[in-house]
Amino acid sequence: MAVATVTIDGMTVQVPAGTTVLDAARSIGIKIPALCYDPDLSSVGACRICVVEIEGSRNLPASCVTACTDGMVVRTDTPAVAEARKAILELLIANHPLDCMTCEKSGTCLLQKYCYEYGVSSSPFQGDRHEFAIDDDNPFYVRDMNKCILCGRCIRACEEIVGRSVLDFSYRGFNTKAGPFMDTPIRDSDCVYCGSCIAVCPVGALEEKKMIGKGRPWEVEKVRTTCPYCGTGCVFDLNVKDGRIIGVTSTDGDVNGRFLCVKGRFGYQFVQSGDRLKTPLIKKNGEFKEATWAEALNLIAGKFKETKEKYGSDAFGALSSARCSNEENYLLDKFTRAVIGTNNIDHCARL
Amino acid sequence: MAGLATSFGSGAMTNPINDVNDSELLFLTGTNATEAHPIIGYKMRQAHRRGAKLIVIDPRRTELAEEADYWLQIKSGTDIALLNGLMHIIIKEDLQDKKFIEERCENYEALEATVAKYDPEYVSEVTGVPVNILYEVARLYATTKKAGIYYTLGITEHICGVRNVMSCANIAMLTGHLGKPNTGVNPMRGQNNVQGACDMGALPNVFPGYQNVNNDEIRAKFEKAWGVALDGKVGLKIPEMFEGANHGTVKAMFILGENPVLTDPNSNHIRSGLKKLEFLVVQELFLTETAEYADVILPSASFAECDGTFTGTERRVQRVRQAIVPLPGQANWQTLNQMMIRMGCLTNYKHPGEIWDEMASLTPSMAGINYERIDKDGLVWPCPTCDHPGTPILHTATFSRGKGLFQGIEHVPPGEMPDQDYPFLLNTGRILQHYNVTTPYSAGIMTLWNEEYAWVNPDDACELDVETGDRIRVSSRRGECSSKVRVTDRVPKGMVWMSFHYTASQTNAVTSHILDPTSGTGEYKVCAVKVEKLAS
Amino acid sequence: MCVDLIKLTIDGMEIEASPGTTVLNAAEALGIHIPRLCYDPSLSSVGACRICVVEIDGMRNLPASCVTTVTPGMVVRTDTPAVIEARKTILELLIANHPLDCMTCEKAGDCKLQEYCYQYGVTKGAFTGEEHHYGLEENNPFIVRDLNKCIVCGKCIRACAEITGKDILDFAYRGFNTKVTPFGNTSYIESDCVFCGNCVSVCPTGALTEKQMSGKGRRWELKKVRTTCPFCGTGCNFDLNVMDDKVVGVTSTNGPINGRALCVKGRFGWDYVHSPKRLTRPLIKKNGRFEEATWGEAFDLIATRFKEIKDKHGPGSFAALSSARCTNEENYLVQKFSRVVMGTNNVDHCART
Amino acid sequence: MTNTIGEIADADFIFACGTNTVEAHPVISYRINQALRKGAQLVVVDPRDTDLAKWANEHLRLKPGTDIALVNGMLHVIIAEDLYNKEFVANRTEGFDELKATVAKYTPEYAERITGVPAEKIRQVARAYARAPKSTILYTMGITQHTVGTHNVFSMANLAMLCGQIGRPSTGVNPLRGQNNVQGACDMGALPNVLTAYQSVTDPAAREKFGQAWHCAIGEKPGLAIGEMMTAAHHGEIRAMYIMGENPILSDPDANHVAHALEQLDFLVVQDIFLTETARYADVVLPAAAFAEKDGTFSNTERRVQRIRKAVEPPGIALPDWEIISRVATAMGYPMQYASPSAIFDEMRSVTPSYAGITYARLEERGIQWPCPNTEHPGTPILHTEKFNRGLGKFNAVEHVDPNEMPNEEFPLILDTGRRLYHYHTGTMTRKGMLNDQMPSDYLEINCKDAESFGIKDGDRVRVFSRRGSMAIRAQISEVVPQGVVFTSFHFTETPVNQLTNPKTDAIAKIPELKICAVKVEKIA
Repeated sequence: MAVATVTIDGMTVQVPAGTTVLDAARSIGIKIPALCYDPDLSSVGACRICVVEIEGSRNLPASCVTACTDGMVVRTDTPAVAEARKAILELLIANHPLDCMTCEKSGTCLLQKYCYEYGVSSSPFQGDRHEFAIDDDNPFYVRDMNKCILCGRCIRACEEIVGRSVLDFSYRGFNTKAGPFMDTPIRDSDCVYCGSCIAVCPVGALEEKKMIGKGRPWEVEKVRTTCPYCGTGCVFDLNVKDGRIIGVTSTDGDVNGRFLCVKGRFGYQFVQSGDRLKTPLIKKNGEFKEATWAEALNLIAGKFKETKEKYGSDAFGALSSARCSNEENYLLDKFTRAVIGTNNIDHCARL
Repeated sequence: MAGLATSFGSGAMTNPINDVNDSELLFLTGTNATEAHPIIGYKMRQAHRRGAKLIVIDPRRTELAEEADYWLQIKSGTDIALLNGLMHIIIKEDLQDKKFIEERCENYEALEATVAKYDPEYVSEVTGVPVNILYEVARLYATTKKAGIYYTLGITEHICGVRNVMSCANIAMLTGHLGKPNTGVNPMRGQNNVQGACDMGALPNVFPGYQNVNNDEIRAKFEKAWGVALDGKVGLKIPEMFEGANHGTVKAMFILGENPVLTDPNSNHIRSGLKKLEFLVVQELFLTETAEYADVILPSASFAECDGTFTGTERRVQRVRQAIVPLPGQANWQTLNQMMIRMGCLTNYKHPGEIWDEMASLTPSMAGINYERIDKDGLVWPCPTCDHPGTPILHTATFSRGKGLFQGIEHVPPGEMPDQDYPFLLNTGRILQHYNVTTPYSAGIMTLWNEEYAWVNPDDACELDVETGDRIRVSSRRGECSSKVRVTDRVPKGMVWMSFHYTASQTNAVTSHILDPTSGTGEYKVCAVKVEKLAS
Repeated sequence: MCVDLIKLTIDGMEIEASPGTTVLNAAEALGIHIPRLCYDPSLSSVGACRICVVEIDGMRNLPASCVTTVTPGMVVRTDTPAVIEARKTILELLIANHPLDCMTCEKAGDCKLQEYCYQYGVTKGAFTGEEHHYGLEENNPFIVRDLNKCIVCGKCIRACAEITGKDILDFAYRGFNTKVTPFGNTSYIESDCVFCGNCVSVCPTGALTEKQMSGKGRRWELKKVRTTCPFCGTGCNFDLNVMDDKVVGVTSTNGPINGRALCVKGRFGWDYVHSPKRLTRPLIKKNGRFEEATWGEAFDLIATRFKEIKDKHGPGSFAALSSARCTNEENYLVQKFSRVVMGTNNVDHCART
Repeated sequence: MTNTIGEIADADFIFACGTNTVEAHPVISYRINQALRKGAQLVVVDPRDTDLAKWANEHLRLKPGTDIALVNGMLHVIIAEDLYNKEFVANRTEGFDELKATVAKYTPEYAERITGVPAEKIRQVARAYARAPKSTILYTMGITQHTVGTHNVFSMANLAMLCGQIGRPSTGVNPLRGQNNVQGACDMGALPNVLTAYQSVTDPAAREKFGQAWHCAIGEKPGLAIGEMMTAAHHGEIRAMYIMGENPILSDPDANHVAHALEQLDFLVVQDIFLTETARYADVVLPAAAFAEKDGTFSNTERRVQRIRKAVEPPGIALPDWEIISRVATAMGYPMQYASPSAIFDEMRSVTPSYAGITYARLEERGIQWPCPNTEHPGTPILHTEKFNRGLGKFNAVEHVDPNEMPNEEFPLILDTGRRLYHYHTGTMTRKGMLNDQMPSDYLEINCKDAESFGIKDGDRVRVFSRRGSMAIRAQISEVVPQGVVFTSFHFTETPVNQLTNPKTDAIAKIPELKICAVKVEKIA
């Protein structure tokens, strides 16, 4: 493979030809801000906050779409670069609601992060402000296009990851808007609510509806776990606050990366359903009565022993569960074979 | 430490720090708590504001002295006379706790006989404290129920340091102010883990938990655990080590995280000793004055880079946690472990918790402490078993040695007093913003406090023709140093006061060579110096 | 001692509390969290901010729960529409004259005003009026003071008086111009301030922040590692704040000895850890000059020389100085090394200084 | 799965049979999308015009139950046109000659007559599959839930081996498992014939090893599979059952039969997170912790073992399943005292060679794919790279057989069943919140021509009858299903489609033919 040797901030690195300057810089630990860039999506060079200085180049090129060439000399931290980034941020927040105090994204917002890093707290630019209505007429999403910075990541995720192409830009200039075809609300589109657009949105424009008002990102404990639905094995973070699950957010799963389907991302509510079984139940005269563990276990042990003594071990059958953990399946396997003494164990592997 | 150990059988603070909060009387001697132990100082100040009486004994007008109900500005080095005088009054007025003395103590007669000589008039003359004040303070201390004594190095860094401590113990036993909440005799240790270093047996005479090296049974226990024969002879204390180094009997040294060139008295003697060593290894955070003498320097990890424990002055063992990767690439316990392995001692600790557990298994007073139990709030030893809650207050039922031992203690004048050639008395100590070594490497702190200011009384300043900011040379029979001057009436006439935090002003080149004969502590608080103005 | 407990009802739950308990503390015992800005459990209560108001049967107004003590049979509600409306109004008034720069404010993530505005859904705009334009005070190495963000809760004043006992701070001027400042309206550096930072640790907003931490990372990005102070022997606990494997500051935790109080060394003296003068590699002296070496080289030399000296001059020719600044485990190893490997009790440390 | 999910994105040719990946495995469909965007060809084999079929370059809309004929037709073309991988066939396989003989008669034209797929299309697809550098086969229940399910799977394997499209990245034969831990439940030996990791109960050495580890004697006779258990219960041979986290009343075919079997039991214990339809038949119901309330591991469809972690407390006095089983066993005089799930895992891996190298510590950051024989082993993303588990790969020549129950005059339609995007399994987890708001009820997909002939309009309530039962449901006129086929899911207790389905199973795998049974549809007045 062809290799390019480039010097970035005085450090020399060899990368395969075609590697972008941004990836090369990140590979040696140099942080370059990026808003429209996403490692899982195609690069479009739209936001230009990733600009760098390259010797012999007249402008400040966007590092996410500039390929390394042999002998290239790059500087990522010159005054000109910092000035350009500040100017971009100032332009972005000129038309951005400064409501971090209550914004759900506060804490995980890239716009906020870069404004902090570059010390941009207000904008010298004043002009028109959007006053788009908020789209929340569906169970899953809230879209606040006043916060959208038009990076287009949601559009690319919907197309390049999910393959749905529900979203695109509509209108032109100041009126440009990212959204479903014909600028309809989400609920009237072909959206399947996988939330991949939310996972990639760098600002507070797309939010999980049920998580609103439930807690700030920094107060939330993230518990990495594996999805309880189909056998794909997607990994995500359960967001827990005060002992309750308030939502699911993306982490970096082996199988799924940051992407999930509607069930994985929004199907956690059963855990906290009021219908959950909370105590053992024993049927007496055809009706279930709440019981203690001791009562239930004594009854079970007695009846199972009785069955085994009276009819033999093979009069017992156990159904294990494809939804329980490995450890639990192993134990029921051991229970059936070692405690009862039969191989009558199965589960719905065939469904 | 040795003093309290003799009197009570244990040398640590008898009561917890938070006992300060609801004390009725705080008896502070030789401690500048708001600067040296700020958090304890805050608590003392708040207790005073809530109505506790505050008695401060100090030649200097410290912050707490300023607020105190009684500030006894004694002449340096006259603590024993003062305490004997107070006890004289207490006995004379029959205010002693007879029941406590009877049931809990022994050798009372010796005390009675000794203090009989210290009548208030004599004591007033020796100490400079007015007679009526002596009476008021003696009565107040004896009759207040929740009265605790607090002291620091102002008591111990004297030729009679151990005897000073025993005197404090005497007066507490005399009045029964021991073994109960908000009472006791409470030495506040100057360094974060000086308590722990002692507890761990980094002392020449004891194994961890103050188990004597010359006790055959104890030695046998450690020999079995460590798998080697151990020396039953008590080792050398620091001054003796440097004595040995100077005389060529000590040839090699290992120094972990100490800077005796700056901190130990009479440092020219230390320097010459270090120079004479055949081989010196220093493990340190920085290239200190002491490290300069090393043949090998091992880099040390800071507290933010190590897991382990510190034991605070109230005997509380608390966790230290690794926050960042060690800058030298490994934690100190790993370095020490590797050094041991190289020398043939095949230890293999995987975590400091294992080191602690080994130590605890050999040390009855710590046997009940483990990392899991101290995860949140720490535990106060003695803690003999895993279900023992720890012991915030010592000597509640009996003293560690059984009965409390009264001792007749006579006043001893300091080893060196001002004379014609060296007319000033030099006193030394700490300032709020600095600590033994690390703070001079703190950029923030050095922005505001980056040089020594010797405190000089306005009258003396007038005679010396110096103003605040002028430079002076302070010299003694042993050495000299220079410093800027701060003119302040916080020090009495005839006294110069300096800290020891700055390389540029090496106060300890000047301090006394005289040691307490029992503990080996240097007499940092008193020596004779002369002061000369330097051209600016 | 037998004290008659007082029975009362809060949000439909019954509780018994000892006389003198405030409604706020009684509610807390039931697990009901009432918002508070000027209240602090380690300071006296003044009832200044009034965000802790509740409804109590038979009382005409909404009393501040932090200064209202329980009475027998009291019926308290902490979540009625009137209470919520009152709290919202207080927040709206507060933020009417508060810079909305959470995007860059150092306190974001640890700010009570932000927390309650989020909780009660309060955004700017209900009230508009004059805004303060105080200059930023940052002429000392430790504390940044931005009085534009001060909500005049007075906690810093009380911390300085009631914890540290220095009484540096007080209110000055009146009405809209009220400000918290050292005597004579000077800056911290010109006052008698000892920079313990206890005012910073109680400040509910971004008015007082740690200068060392500014620009070093958002509060929510910092890893907090609870540890014990490496300075004097008091044994204060605090949290080291770590970002990208660098200590960036110290914040208060609830230590068994010190609570949240610290002194200037504990709170601001940690930065020696990252001093460029730190030793990071072993050094071996060759011809009077130190040269960098590997651990292996250093250990080999040490082992050889110590053995040589021990063999030639006996164990008594070795001595070790351990350290009162190192951990217990390290001290244990040093004395074990001296006794086991070198065979001598010549081990000591400066316990006496 | 022989290969990993991530590899799908790099395939050149994807042959997707009987899988509605976009709805049933949405995240895997993202990988297919990525492959398509890189230029891969997708061929979908499905009677229904699913969302995945809409993405396909070719949609082979075969008649239900004719997969073997289709694949045999492809094999015929590949052999006839000399497109097969001769080196692979010679070195890595056996039984080629039998295969060749069997498929000889399956000319594309012959296959067209059975499947309804044009002969020319069969030729094109066969060529493309064989010629592509990296071809992968994906399938789901559309292949397995047939009386010829095992033979269907053999056909997939035959195709892959013939073309050497296995043992390399982005190739292979990849069944997408339907439930989160169905792989793990099998791996753990929750099957009547095998112990953990498929160690057979008929193998004396395995029985000996487990007997020692568990202090018991392991029976050498394989036990009963679910369907057989239900029949045995029906006949009074099985008297007591212990059901953990399954809801056979809704998920198993011929639900009335299952219900009757459960009623016959002397004693039934059901352990679940909700009072399911099955739990209602229990004598004792035990409340279990949900996945968010316990620690443990799941093994996904690509054999990757991953951690689940406790995030919140279980409600009431509910307990994790592992703790309940331990208590039941202990109450029965067999002490099970595990400090944590990791202790169970450690015991399990000590008797399970393919899991031996996996530990909780290693799983902390990333999952590991078994086989993983020791703690230094990185896990095995691709199976059969050097040789097959059995040594040489065996061609199993199979013939087309009609489904067990074909439509006739009385029951003129084929009922096909499957899953919906917004729901999962019997709905115990998905019918409790937002997902149910999104799709609160199911409908019967019916082709417009059939609707017309039965006088049904879109949205009409209809009753569907089979020989075993009936149910009422709303009809939706849909181009998704071809003429002669109706479709619905088994997620909804209100429309319990398994009361209609055929319990007849595949002789080897014991999988019921859930994809095909004969029904009639009547409009409800």
